[in-house]
Formats: sequence, C-alpha cells, structure tokens
Amino acid sequence: MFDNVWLIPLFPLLGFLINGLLGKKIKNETVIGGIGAFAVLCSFAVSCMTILKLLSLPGEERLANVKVFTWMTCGNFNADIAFLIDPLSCVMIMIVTGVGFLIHIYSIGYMHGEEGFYRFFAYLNLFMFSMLLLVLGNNLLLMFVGWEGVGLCSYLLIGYYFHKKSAGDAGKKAFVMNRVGDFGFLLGAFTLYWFMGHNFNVWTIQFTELGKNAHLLPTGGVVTVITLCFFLGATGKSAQIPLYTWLPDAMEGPTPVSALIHAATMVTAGVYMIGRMNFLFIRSPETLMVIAVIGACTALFAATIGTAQNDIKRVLAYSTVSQLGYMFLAMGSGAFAAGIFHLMTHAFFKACLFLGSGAVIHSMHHALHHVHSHDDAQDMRNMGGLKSKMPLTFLTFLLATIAIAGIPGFSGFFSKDEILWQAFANPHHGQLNYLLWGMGAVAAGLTAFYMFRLVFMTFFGECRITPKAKDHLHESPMVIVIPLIVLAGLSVVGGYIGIPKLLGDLFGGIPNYFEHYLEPVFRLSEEYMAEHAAHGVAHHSVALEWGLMGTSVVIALIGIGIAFALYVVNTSIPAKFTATFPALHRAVYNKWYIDELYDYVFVNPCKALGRFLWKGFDVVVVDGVVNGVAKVVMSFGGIIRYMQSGFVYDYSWSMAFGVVVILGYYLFK
Amino acid sequence: MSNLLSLTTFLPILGVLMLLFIPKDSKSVLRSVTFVVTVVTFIASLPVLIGFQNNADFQFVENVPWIAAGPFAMRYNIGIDGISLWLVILTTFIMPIAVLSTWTAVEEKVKEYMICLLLLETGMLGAFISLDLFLFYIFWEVMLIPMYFIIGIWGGKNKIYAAIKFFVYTMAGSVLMLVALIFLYFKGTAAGMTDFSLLHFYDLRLDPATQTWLFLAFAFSFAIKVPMFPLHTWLPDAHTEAPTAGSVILAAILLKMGTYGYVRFAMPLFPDAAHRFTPLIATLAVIGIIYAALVAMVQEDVKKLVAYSSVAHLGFVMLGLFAFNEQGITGGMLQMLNHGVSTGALFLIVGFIYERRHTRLITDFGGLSKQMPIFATIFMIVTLSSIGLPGTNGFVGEFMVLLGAFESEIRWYTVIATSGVILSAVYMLWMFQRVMFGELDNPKNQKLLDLNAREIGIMLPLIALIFIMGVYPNPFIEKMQPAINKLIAQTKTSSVTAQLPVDQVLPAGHPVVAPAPEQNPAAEQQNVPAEEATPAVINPHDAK
Amino acid sequence: MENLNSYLTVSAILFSIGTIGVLTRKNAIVIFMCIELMLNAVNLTFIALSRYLGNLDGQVFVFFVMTVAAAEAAVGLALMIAFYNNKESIDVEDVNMLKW
Amino acid sequence: METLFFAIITLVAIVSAILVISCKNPINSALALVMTFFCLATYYVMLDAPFMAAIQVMVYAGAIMVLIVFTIMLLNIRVDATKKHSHKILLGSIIGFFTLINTVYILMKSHAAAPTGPFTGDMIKQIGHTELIGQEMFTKFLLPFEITSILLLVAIVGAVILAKKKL
Amino acid sequence: MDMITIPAVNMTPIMPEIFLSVLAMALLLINVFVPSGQKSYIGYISFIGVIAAAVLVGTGWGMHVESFNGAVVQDNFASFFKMIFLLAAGLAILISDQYMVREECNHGELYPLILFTVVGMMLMAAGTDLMTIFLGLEVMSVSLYVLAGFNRENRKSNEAGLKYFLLGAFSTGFLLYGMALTYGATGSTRIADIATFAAQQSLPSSNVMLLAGMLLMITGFAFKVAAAPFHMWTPDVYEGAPTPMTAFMSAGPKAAGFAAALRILLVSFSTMQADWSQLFWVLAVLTMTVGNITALRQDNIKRMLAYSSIAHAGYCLVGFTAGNPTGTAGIMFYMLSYTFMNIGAFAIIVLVGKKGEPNGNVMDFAGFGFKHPALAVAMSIFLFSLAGMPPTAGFIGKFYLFSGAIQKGYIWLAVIGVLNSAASVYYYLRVMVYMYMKEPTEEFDWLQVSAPIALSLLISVTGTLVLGVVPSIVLQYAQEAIKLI
Repeated sequence: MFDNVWLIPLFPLLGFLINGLLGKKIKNETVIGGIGAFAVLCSFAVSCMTILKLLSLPGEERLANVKVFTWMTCGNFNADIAFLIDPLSCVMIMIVTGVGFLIHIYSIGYMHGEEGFYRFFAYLNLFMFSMLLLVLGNNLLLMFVGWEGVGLCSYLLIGYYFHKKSAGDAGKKAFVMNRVGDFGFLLGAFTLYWFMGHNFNVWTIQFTELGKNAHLLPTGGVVTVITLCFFLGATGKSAQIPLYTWLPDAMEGPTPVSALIHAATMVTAGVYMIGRMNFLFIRSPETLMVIAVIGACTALFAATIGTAQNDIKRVLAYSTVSQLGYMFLAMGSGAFAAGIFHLMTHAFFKACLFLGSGAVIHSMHHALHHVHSHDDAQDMRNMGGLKSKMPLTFLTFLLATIAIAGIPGFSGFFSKDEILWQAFANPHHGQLNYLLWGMGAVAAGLTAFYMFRLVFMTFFGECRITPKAKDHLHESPMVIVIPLIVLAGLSVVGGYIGIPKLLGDLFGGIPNYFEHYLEPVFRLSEEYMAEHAAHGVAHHSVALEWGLMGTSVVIALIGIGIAFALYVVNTSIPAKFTATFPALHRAVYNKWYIDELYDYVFVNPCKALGRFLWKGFDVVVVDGVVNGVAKVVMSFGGIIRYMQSGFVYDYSWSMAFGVVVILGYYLFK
Repeated sequence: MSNLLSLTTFLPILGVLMLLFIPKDSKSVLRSVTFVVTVVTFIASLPVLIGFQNNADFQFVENVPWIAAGPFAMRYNIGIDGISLWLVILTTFIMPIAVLSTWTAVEEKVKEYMICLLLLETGMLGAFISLDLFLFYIFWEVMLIPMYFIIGIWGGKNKIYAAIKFFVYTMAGSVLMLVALIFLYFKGTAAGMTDFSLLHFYDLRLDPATQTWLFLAFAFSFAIKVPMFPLHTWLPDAHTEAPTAGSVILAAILLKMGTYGYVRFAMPLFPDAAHRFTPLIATLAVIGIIYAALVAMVQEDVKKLVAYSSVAHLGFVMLGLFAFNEQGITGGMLQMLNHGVSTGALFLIVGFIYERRHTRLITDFGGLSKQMPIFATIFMIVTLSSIGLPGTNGFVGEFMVLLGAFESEIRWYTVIATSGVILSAVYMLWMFQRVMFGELDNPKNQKLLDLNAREIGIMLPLIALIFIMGVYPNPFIEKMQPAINKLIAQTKTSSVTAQLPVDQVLPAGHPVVAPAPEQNPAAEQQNVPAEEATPAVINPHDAK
Repeated sequence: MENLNSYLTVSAILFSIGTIGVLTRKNAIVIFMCIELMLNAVNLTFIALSRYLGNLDGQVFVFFVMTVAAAEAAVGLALMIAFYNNKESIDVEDVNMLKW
Repeated sequence: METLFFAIITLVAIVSAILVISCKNPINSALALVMTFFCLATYYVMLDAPFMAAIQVMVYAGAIMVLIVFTIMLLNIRVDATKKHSHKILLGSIIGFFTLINTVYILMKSHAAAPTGPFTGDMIKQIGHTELIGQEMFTKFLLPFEITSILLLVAIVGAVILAKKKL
Repeated sequence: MDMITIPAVNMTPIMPEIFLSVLAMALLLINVFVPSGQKSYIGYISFIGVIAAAVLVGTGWGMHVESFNGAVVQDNFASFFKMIFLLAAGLAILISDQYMVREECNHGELYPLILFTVVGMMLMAAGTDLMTIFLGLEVMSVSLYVLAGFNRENRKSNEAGLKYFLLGAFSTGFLLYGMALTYGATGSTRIADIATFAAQQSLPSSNVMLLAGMLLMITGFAFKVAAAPFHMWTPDVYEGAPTPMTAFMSAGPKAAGFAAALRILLVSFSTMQADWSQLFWVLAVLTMTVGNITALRQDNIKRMLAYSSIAHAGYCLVGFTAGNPTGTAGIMFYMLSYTFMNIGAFAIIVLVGKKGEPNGNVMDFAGFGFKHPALAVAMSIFLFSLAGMPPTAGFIGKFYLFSGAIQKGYIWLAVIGVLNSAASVYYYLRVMVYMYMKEPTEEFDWLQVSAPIALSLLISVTGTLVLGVVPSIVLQYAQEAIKLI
C-alpha cells in the first residue's frame, strides 16, 4: 500500500550525498540549489501521494508499518528500519517537506554567493532526511536516529559560519543541550522497553505495538518516570525550560536554518514525540501536569525576554520558544490534536516570519556592506521604515505577525485559542487550569506586544541607518519573495482546517477537520482520558468559552496597542521605562541571566571538577599511588643498598645474625 | 585449509624474516614489504571470516601437543568463535592502516619499527585465537615487548616513562593472572583434567571461594589492560607518547585484550564470582565513564583527550559485558569493534595534524576547517562516531550496551552511565570546535595542507566501516550471536547452581567436572551427586 | 673420659669466640685465624662425637677439615698478599672499594 | 684427676681463644691460637685419638700456623692500628653471645645417636688409632681422600697464581 | 695386623670428574710450555674437554650406579646438574679469552682452575656422603676464590677474592658445624644413613641436634646460593671478579649449591620437609625482595646483574620451598636456563667493557641498540628471559618454580614471587631503555667480537629461545632426574 514511502527520506539523502560529495566540484549554485530543492520537492510529491492515499482509506485503516530492512536484532531486542504511516506522521511529513521545500527555494536566493554553498544544501538535505526519519520512524530507536540526526544537522548548520567563535559555541551548546535531552529520551526508552518486556513480556520498541499494549501499563508510577524521561528529551529538542537556552543562540546560523530547523520543524519534534506516544503520557497525570506547567511557564517566560531583545532574530527565537511552550501546554492538557494543530500553524507563520526577517537582514546586510558599515544588520535599532523599501516582505511579515498575535481569522487564532481553551477546560489539572490559562493569556498578550514591537521597529518610523546605505535597501529577489508569499498565505488560511467547534457551530457546523483527521491516532487516549480523568470531564458553558476567547483576543489587542503606543506614537517611552527600571530591563535584556546561571551551576563546576580530577586526582592520587609505590620500593632499594656497606664484618655480621635468628626461631619456638 | 589460523597468525613472523634481509637504508622497500605483509595477512584472514559458520563452536581448530612435563600439558590449541572472530579480523584490518599511518612519520630506524609492528601483530592474533590458557598467556605477554619498544623508541618526549609505566603496569597485572592460571590448572587436574585447554576449564565447577580469588586475579590483570578506573593512568601516558601507529594499535586492539579477557576467561570460568563482583565492576565502569569524560574535557593535548575518551568507551564495554545478557554482551563486543575503528581513526587524525604541526596542544589550533576541508569532514565523522551518533557504529554499540545493562541488575549504574553520552558530546565537540572552528589566526596553521591521497586512503576504510557498522550491524551481530548465547549459558547455569546450597552440589573442596551445561541442564537442577556427575573430561574436539 | 657434653660445650664456646672474633676484628689475617678457631671447634665436636659414637667417621672428617684448612690457608694468604701488594694493607676497613 | 685436668685445659683453651680475638698484635693472636691448638690436641689425646692429636700439632699448629705467622711477618703487620668501632664490637659480641646460647642450648637439649660403632676405647688402644683411621680412610672414605689431592693441587696452583711475583 | 686392601671401586660414576681432573692437570703441565701469547689454545682444549666430559655425562644418562662405598653416585639428578656445570664452564671458557687478553691477565692456569671448579661442583652434585659434598664444595670454593681474584693486578679483583674467601670460609664454619651435629645426631655422614635414621624418628624435628645440624647446613648452602641474609658477598664479589668468572660463578656454583642442598634435604631430611619448607619460605621471600629491590638502584650493570642473581636464587628457593617434583624440577630447569641467559648477558658485558674499566655501566649501553643491532637483540633476549617474559626459557623456568609452590599450596609465596618478578622488569628494562631509547653519549668504538664469544652468544641465544619455546625437551629430563633421587 505505502510501499514507496521509503522514497520520502531517500530523496534528501541522495541530495545530501550528491551535494556533499560532489558539491565542491559542481560549483554552480543553481545546480546545487536545484538538486537540493528538487530532492525535497520529490519527497514532497511522494508525501502528497501518501497523504492522499491515506485519506482515501477509512479512518480505522489509516495505519501502516512499512519495513525496509532489519537494522539490528539481538535476543529479544529487534529494531527495524521501518516507517509508520498514520495521520500524525503524514501531517508531519507534509509540513516538513512542504515548508522545507519553500525554505530550500528561499535559500537559493538567500545563500547566494556564500562560501560553502554546497555544504549548506548538503546539510539542509541531511536535515530533511533526519527529520523525515524522525517523523516516519515506526520505532523508538529509529525515531531516536532522526532525533539525534536533526540535532547533528542543527549543530552543523548553526556552526555554518564556523570561523565565528560564537557560531561554534552556539552549535556546541545546541548539541550538548540536545544531548541532555537525548539522555532523557534514552533512559525513557530503556525503562519503557524493560518495563514492558519484563512485566508483560512485550519486548518491543515499535510504536504500534507499544500502543496496542499500553493498556497493560499502570497509571502513574513507572509510567511517570518513563514519560518524564521522554519529556526531558522533548525539553532539550524543543527548547523548553530548563533546556531552552540554546535556541536563541542558535540564531547564529543562517536565517533559512532558523526558519526551517529552529522554528518550523526540528524544535517541534518534542511535541510530535509526545503526540506519538500519547498513549503513554495520558497514563501519567503527574507528567501531564509537569508538561503543562513547564509549557505555560516557558510560554510566559520566553515572551518576557522577547520583549526586550533588539536582535530581530532573537526576538523571533524567543517567540518560538514561547510558542513551543503553548504546544506543550496543549500536550500537557491532553489536547494532543490542538498541540499538533498549533505546531502546523506555527510552522507556517513562524517560517514566514523568519524568512521575512531573513529578507530584511539580507537587504540590510547588503546595504551596510555597500557603505562599509560594520553596524549589526540584525539589530532592529538600525532598521525602521522598511515598509516602503520592501513592501512585499512587509506585507507577508505583517500577515504572519497578525497570525501569531492571535487575531481572529488568522491561523494562529484558531490554534492558540483552542489551546487556551483546552488548558482551561481539560480534566487533568483541576484548579491549576485557571493559572495555566492565565499564563497562556498573558503570554499571548506579550506575544502580540513584542511581535508588533518588532514590526513597528523594523518597518515603521524613520530609517535609522545612514541615508547613503538607505539607498541600497531594496526588495529581495523573487526566489526569496515567493516562498514568503506562499507561507503568508498559509498563515492566513492554514487555520481553517481546524476551526474550533464553537466557531464551527457558529458558521453552520463546519467540523474541525484537523481534529477529526487525527482522531485515529489519539482516540484511545481520549477514551482513556474520559474514563480516568482526575477531576472528571467538566462541562463548561458556551458563554464561558466565548468569554475566554474574547478575553484572549482583547489581551492580544492590548498588547498590540501598547506596542503601537510605545514604538510608533511615542518612541521615547521605552527609553524612559528602561531608565526607570534599569535592573528589570537589564535582567530581561540579559535573558534573566539564565545562561550565566547555567555556567555557574553546571558548566564551570564541571570544568573545575574535570580539572580537579585530572590534576588533582588522576595525577596526584592515582598516579601518585602508582608512582609512590614505585618510589617507596626504590627508596627501600636505596636503604638496603646502603646496608651493603662494603665492609666484610658487616657482611659476616649479617650472616651470623641470620644463623642466630634461624636457630633461635627453631629452637625456641 | 585446516591451518588457516596459524597461517594468519604467523604470516607476520615470515614478514619479519623477510625484513631481516632487507638493508636498513632502503626505507621504502621496508615499508612496502611490511605493508604488503599486513595486507596479505588481512587477505589470509578473510577466508576465516567467510568460512565461519554461524554456530557457537570453536572453528578452525588446531590442536597439537606442545609442552608436556611434570604435572603440566600445554597444547598448541587454537580456534575461533564468534567472539574472537571479529577481533581477529579487526586486528588484521587495522594493521595495514597502522603501517600506512606512519609511512612518513617514522623516518628513523624504520626496519626495527616495522619488525616491531609485525611481531606485535602476531602477538595480538595469537592471544585472540588461543584456546589453551598457557598459550594465551604467552601471547599476552609477548605483545608487551614490541609495544614497549614502539612506545619507547619511536615515542615522544616522555617516552621512556610512558613505556616503562606501560610495561610494568601490565606486567604487574599479568603475573597475578599467571598465579591464578596455575592455581586454576591444579584445580583442574584435581578434577581429572590433563591440559590447559580452555574448553575443559569451562566445564570445571569451582567452589565460590576459589572463584572469588581467581576471578580477582584475572579481573585485576584484565582491568589494567582495559583499562578500568583507577588502573588507567598508564594509558594517557602511553597513548600520548606512542607514535601514531602505536596509539592506533594500542587503542584499537591492545585494549581489547582486556575486555576480551573478561569475555573469554574471567566471566565464563568464574561465573559465580563474576556475578558477585558485578556491582564492583559496574561501579568502576561507571566511574570510569564519567571520570574519564570529565578529565578528557579539560585536557589540553588532543591525544590525551582521545586517550581518556578511550577509558570512557571501555567503561561502556565493561558495563555491557557485566550485564550478562545478550544485548549487553553483544553491545560490549560491538563497542569493542567500534572503539577499535573510531578511536583508531581518531588517533590517526591526531597523527595527521601532529605530523604537520608537531604539536598536539588544542590551543595551537583553531579554524583548521577552512584550510583543510577534507580533513574537517573526516574528523567530524569520526568525532560523531566517537560520541555515538545514530547512524554511526558508535551508537549501535553504546545503545545495546546501555539497553542490555538496563535490563540487567545493574540498572542504576546504567542511568548514570547514560549521562556519559552527554559528557562525551561535550568533550569531543568542544575539542573539535577549538581545533577546527574559529578564526584561522595562527600563522603556522595558515599554510597547512589538506590530507594527501595516502591519508585519505587510510581513512576511507575506517569511515566506510563507521557507517556500515552503524547502519547495518546485523551481519556482525549474527556471527557473534551463537557464541554470546553460549557464553551467557555458561555464566548462567553456574549462577543457578550457586544459589543452591553449595554442599549439595559440591562436596567441600572437591571441584568436579560437571556435564556440559547445554547437554544436561536438568541434571544440575536435580543436584546430581558429585560422583555421578563426573564423566570423563569432555573434549568435543577429540571426538571430532 | 669426660662426658660428651663437656667437650661439646667447650667446642661451642670456642666456636662462639671464633665467631665473635670474625665479627669484631679488622685484620684479615686475624679474621682468618678466628675462622680457623671455629673450624677447630668443629673438629673438637667431631672427635668427641666420634669417640662417643664409637665411629671413626668423624675423625676422618676432621682429617679432611684439616686439609681444607690448609688449602684455604694457602689460598687465603695468597689472596691477602695479592691484596696487600696493591693496597699496602690487609685491614678490612680498606677492603671496601666494592660496595652498595 | 681427669676432670681437673680437663678443667685446666679448658681454661687454657678458652683463655687463649679469647686472647686470639683480643690481642692487638696479630703475632700475639697467632701465638694464642697455637696455644689453643695445643689444648685441642690434648683433648684429642684424652678422646683416644692420638693420631688426630699428632696431626693437630703437626699440620695445624705446625704447618698452617707457620704459614700464617710467616705471612704476618712478610706483610709486616704489627698492630691492629685502625680505630676501634666499639659498636661493631658490641654488635659482634651480642651475635656471638647468642650463637653461644643457641649452640649450648642445642647441646643441652639434644642427645646424640646411641653409640653404635664398634670402636670402643679399648679396641682403639688394642689395634692402634692410626691403623684404624687408615683403614677407614682408604676403604670407606677413599673418594674424599682422593678429592683432597685435587683440593691441595688447586690450592697450590691458586696460591702460585695469586702470589707469585711474576707469572 | 692386616694390610689395608683398597677395595675395588667402580670408576664409572666419576669418569667425567676423573677425565676433567686429568685434563686439567695435563693442561697445567702443557701451560708451562705455551708461550704467553697463545694461552687461548689452552682455552680451546678445555672447551673441547668440556664437550667431551659432557658426552661422558650424557652416556651415563639413565644409569644408577653407586660407588666408593656409597660416597658417590651416578644418577640422572647428578648428570643433569653436571650438564649445567659443564655448560656454564664451557660458556665461561668461551668468553674468557677475549676478556683476559684485554685485561692482560691471560694466564693459562685459568682454564685448569675452571675445570677443577667443575670437578668440585660435580662432586657436590654426585656426592652422597657429607664428606664428599663438603670436599667438593671446598674444591669448588677454593678454585673460585682464586678465580675471583684472578686479575691480581686489579684491586677490585683482589678485593673480590679476599671478600669471597673470608666470608666463604666463615660460612664453611657453620656448614661444618651443621655437618658435625648431623653426624652426632645420626652417627653417620652418609646421606642415605641419615635418611634412614631420620625416618625412624617419630618426630625428627624434635631431635634438636638433627634439626640444628640441618639448619646450619642450610645456612651454609644458603651462602653458596646467595640467599638473603647470606647474600651480601654476592654483589661485591660479582662486581670485582673478572666478568667471565662472574658469569661462571653466577651460574655454576649456584647450581651446585642447589644440587647439594636438594640432595641432602630431599633425601636425608625428607621427613622434616615441613621445617625446612618454612625456613625456605622466609628465605625465598627475603632473597627475592632484597635482590630485586636493591637491583633497582644499581647503575653498574654487573652489580645489577649480581643483585638480580640474588633475586633469581630467590625464585629457585620458591621451588625449593615447594620441594615437590614440579618445583625441584623447576629449579633444575631454571638453573639451566639461567646459565644460558645470564652467561649470555655477561658475554655482552664483556664485549662492551673497555680495557681497564671492564665493569660496564648501564649508561654505557646508550645507543647500543642501533649501533650493534644483533648484539643488542641478543642482550634483549637475555634480559627479557631474566625478567621472565615468554617465550624465553626464563619464563618457563619461573612458571615451573611458581607452579611447584602453588601446587603445594604456597599461593602467597607465588604471589610475592611474581610481584617481585614484575618489579624486576623495571631494571631489566632500564638497560633496554639505554640500549634503544637513549642517544649514545660518545661514539662507539668498533666492538671486536671474537669467534668464541660469538659462539657462546649463539649457544646462549639458542638455548634461551629453544628452552622457551619447546621446554619439554629439557623439562622431561629434569622430571626424570628428580624422580630418581
């Protein structure tokens, strides 16, 4: 049925191999970029066919495991290279290949003239391959392969400008933090495998099998441990508290990378993973609560930092962290479909935003370069008034911003509102729900604020670079603009496939297609939830729902209003504000000093410990003991040596002494 | 060909004889001859691989009397099973690479150098194929000599200290093993055995107290070789000082002697004790993993860093072996091969830059990627393999080890050990970043040449293996599986009996030869009295 | 005849005195004489035992010991002369080029 | 009477032995040693071994001691000139003392084998000591006797090699 | 009064001794007529004589003949040791010539003296009467005193001879006293009679006289084999004596001491094994440890080998402690191996030494390895063998020695032994460090390697390796020999 699904990851792999091995010889950028983009296009095509095929099946049959070959078997452990086709993975491959393809196209323009152009496309294709493995893998191990693979590509792409120290550092940080997550992932996988096998004799790591046997699992207890481990993995990959700090730094990479990896696809892998293993997470209310709380906290926390950043990409980065927080809030509330939905819409608008910012930076960089200025092309304080210079970019950017701000009618509204509602109404966390909702709503307001702050600072007002440079600012080439337009369009309309029930009812019973589509994946969990909900399924009135929706929209509008007031109407206020609360501003501007905290708590002690173990323990104690024994022996040698005095009477004395002792011992013993 | 193994093992000796007749000034001839000899040895070992049947028996067995005097009878008894097969192949595979690696680096005393390498190869192969404990010990010790010279003569600044440390350390361990070996033999003769054949000793059931002591002696000796914390300090010195080929061989093969010793001797011979000391070994392994990683992190010398990473990797191997289950031991075995390939490759890489810059200090480098893209790529792949990225060989081994260990009793150790994957990423990537990334600001580095054809040629097979073993490890696993299952059976059956009251199974102080476990598992369950359970010593090979 | 033990005791005393001499004297010749004293003590033991046992083996042994003593005296004194030729001393304090 | 005689001889023997180790002048030591040898010869006579006594006097007191005295004279050594190391003497004496204790203890505690041999005092007197010794030496101990010839040859050769002025 | 009739005796058991004695005497006579430049010929003749004697010994293998009224015996045990002595003598003769010529003391008497020493040692090994053993020992010792002081122009040689003499004579006193007490306790000097007597005792070790006699004899032999604390003469004498004689002394007399001690203890005092094993346990530990630890700090290579020789005696004492066939055959095998490897090593030292400073320093070996590769390889083989590395004779020897101890249950003794052997590696390696890993401080002169030395090296290397790889060929003889004693 889905026999050719293995082609989906294969194409990017081929693209990677061709570009990676021969790219240096090819030299021609069009060809290289073409190969890269075409590979993804092929994948996209196959993905489309796959999803169409899937949709043609009745709901219950929308599931297929396609085995390619046996990877490793050992005793009761078996891992295949096999792919899982179900609605969830299909939506993911669509997002990945679709958005990925657009970004590839964009990159051809954006990366024009860069040294190592081929390298970039090779990595990008490798990333596509890994990401597709991640979403398609039908077992934990294969997912882990993709999981680590995307981490690697992220590392490579962040460190693309490897001659910059900051880039290298950022790449390493990303990888290591991801590794911390992977540590959790591995532990979770081990525990799950062992627990299922040992107790229920289900030795498997295959998702379908695990799902089938999930009913054997108890609620809480070990499952909580397992799921927390997995969630640790997710926090690393998806930049949640406490492992979020790598993502803003990851902006050292080229902008398309930020768009593709650090906004649209890779960072959502954690969300996907939780969705994939919903059967597990649903069985641990504690974990769900942890997820929800962390999601909400991250959403809020990252949003606060986002308000004070001046680097255009960093704002977006914190925004991504914050939006990922929303997704986790959804997952933690048991609203898996909502989380995935937000994942999708976020992929559209955030990709659009990043690409748009890339276009701006590209243009700025170009302009600054022309006048030999060393001003930062990414600093919003250097921008302003770009809307006239780059109208298309501005338009698409604005649409995406509106979408993310949650203005009704745009995709972000539908998904975000669904999440907030689920956070409020879910049956898991009891009174905590109100707090979660509140945090989400505040974060939504902050999101609106900082996003519009960004728009206003960048596109409105006076241009703050030298007039000479200003003349060199112009709209990007079509190869860059077209993806922007497509993504902006998706940001606007993408939400309509998942209209919340409330609104759907309002407009004549339009069903929530998306939720319906994902139902086969989450049905069992939802049934389970219905049975086991900790606080019973609360029935809230429609009015309440409306009220909440309205509130969140109002909060968003307030945010926009404040941004407008501060950055368009009276631009001096922010400075005054900063002057009034310097400590607060400094704290927010410096990301609440979390990086420094980590340095003090983890990194430096580790290094110090390492240094101590090396110089103190290894050299002094261990080697000291070894060499000490040798030295003691040697010095004994010295002592005994000097007993060999050279005098005959000493020698005869020693002999006589020997005789006396021997005789004495035997005679008087 | 029945004496294929002997041929493979002693081909290098033939090579030595050839080298003796080549004048010492014709260096390229010396190098070429050595290279050809090692390649031929590799080719000679391929039929072994191809002809190997996937079962648990020892194959290509040769068994002829050797020494017989007094209470002893030693035999030239060799053969391989799935466990040793891959190590033999690894050895023959690494050797040509090692020879090539110092093609230009060793300019002095080439003849002696090549002779040492070839002698070393014979020693290593011999140790892997010996089925006679005495023969094994001989080869085990013989290996030391050429390695000692390789480190001591062609090594770096501090070579003498390193060489002597290496030698005395290892020697101190192995002599204790010798005592244990002899003691074991007498235990065996008391039970009616007549020679040192390993297969007979497998069937020997020792009382737990004896096992404890013997195990400790064997384990100590092997632990030094592995090396396990805290007996590892010879390794960084030896590695740092050794010439590239020396480091490669040391890392790729010699260290495997220790772990191989555990698999082949310490665990199946003394299963009860092995189980009893599992917590200790696991603790040391875990400490080794974390400790070595932390220490590696702050190293200033690339080679030393890699050396410490070896300690950490072998900690994983040990952890896997002492999981006593299929995944763990398979993982451990795979990890041995992986470590051989990737750490060997890392040492080669360090050798490449050392040859160019004559320094190994991390701070002397930076930004090499720009100047040496091919090198950068290869280095990156090897680094990733070393930190166990999925898709590379390192992952398969590490994963299996952790999985196996997690399934066994040493679960909690595994949890800590797993954090080693974080640390390994930290120190390797940090090193990689400092060496390869950043500004190319050191003028000495700005004229570096990228790898030449020879160097790429050396690395390619290793890179290929990294991926092959990472993507399709099944052929490797399949060949070793039966042997590992047998090993597990050997360790398990005894621990079952160990749970029974000892005096029921064994009359005090009278170890007996029990029936081979797989033949008569039921008998043991029923506590057959010792007298009845003493058929003549089973020797499957005499029967053939 | 006095009882055996008297003789043996005397020989033991002489033997010990010889030992003390070897240990305390510095002159090689005197040391050698002390050794002769020890040998003589042993000879006394032999003969006394021989007489007591009614077995002449011991006396024959003494005969050989005397021969040995003579041979040793010849060689030993020759060695001392040779040493003296080089060093002008036979004090064992001076016999310590070789040490440690 | 015999006991008294024995006591006197013993006294002389021990005193002269002490003189051997205490005289500063080697010649005096040598003379004291000769004295001891004579005492021993006396003992031998008392032990019905006249032949041994004769040899003792001739070989030991005569030949060997003459050789020693000759050497002392040749090397012109007079006094044990070097300073005394009192601690050496003390330590030496302690060890010697313990040797004495040990040996005496052995003799006190031990008992020799029962007299089994055929050679009683009367028999020796009857046949003649010399003949009996000869009988023994040329039958039972022929080989050792022959070996002594080699021993002496070696000693001669050795002495010549070591001490001859010019080889 | 009857004439004394000298009984008809069977000369077969002492044919080699007679042959060598006659040869030695003949050579002494011939020596007078050989001009001083051509004394080497006496050496060659002696060497041939040694080979002939070895043939004589060899033909007697397997026979068991007692002779001289039980004073001497020909058995495999004796023959085995005689072979060792002959080997040691042969090798020593081969390496003597070049050395003696260089040091200008090439007196023809050297070779007859070596032969006499061998006669003495043979008598020790073959003697079954305390008197024979004692006289054999004295023949050996007296010759050795002379040999140690042979280079009479050299003060060190004088000193070595004098020290050896004084201490040797002193130890003879104890040995004799022991023999006297044994005689007194048992009424006989025949080893077999003593054994019979001891066997009749219900508790032989409670017979204080017998016990003391045994202990004193042990101390006497301990001196000969250089066991601590009776070892202190060894380094000085070995250092001072002419190198070839050091080589000879380290192998031959030690073996002879072991031979005599083995025969006396295993035959006469077999019932008191518990007592002497205990003593040897301590002696072995002390000897090995003192020897090895002190050797660690030596720079003079001869002195280092002297201390190492003490340590090797200690290893043999391990086998002695065991006192079982494995251990004792181990001693025999080890002494043979030791003869090969140690004399081989000394041969190299002979070559490296220069006139007037024949005692090589370890530093003198700097750069030796690549200047003289063949010699260096030979030296490495000897050193590895001494260190007990396979596949050399030294390893097999140690293996059997320690096996004996383990078989007997002396695990800790074996452990101490092997640890010692591991420690010893350090100083053997040190020589190799200088040979291979240090640059020469001064230019090497061309070393003259005379044919005899080359031959001796060839024999030593072959012996060391062959005994290491196929030790059965000798071990089985050792096993046979020890069975019959």
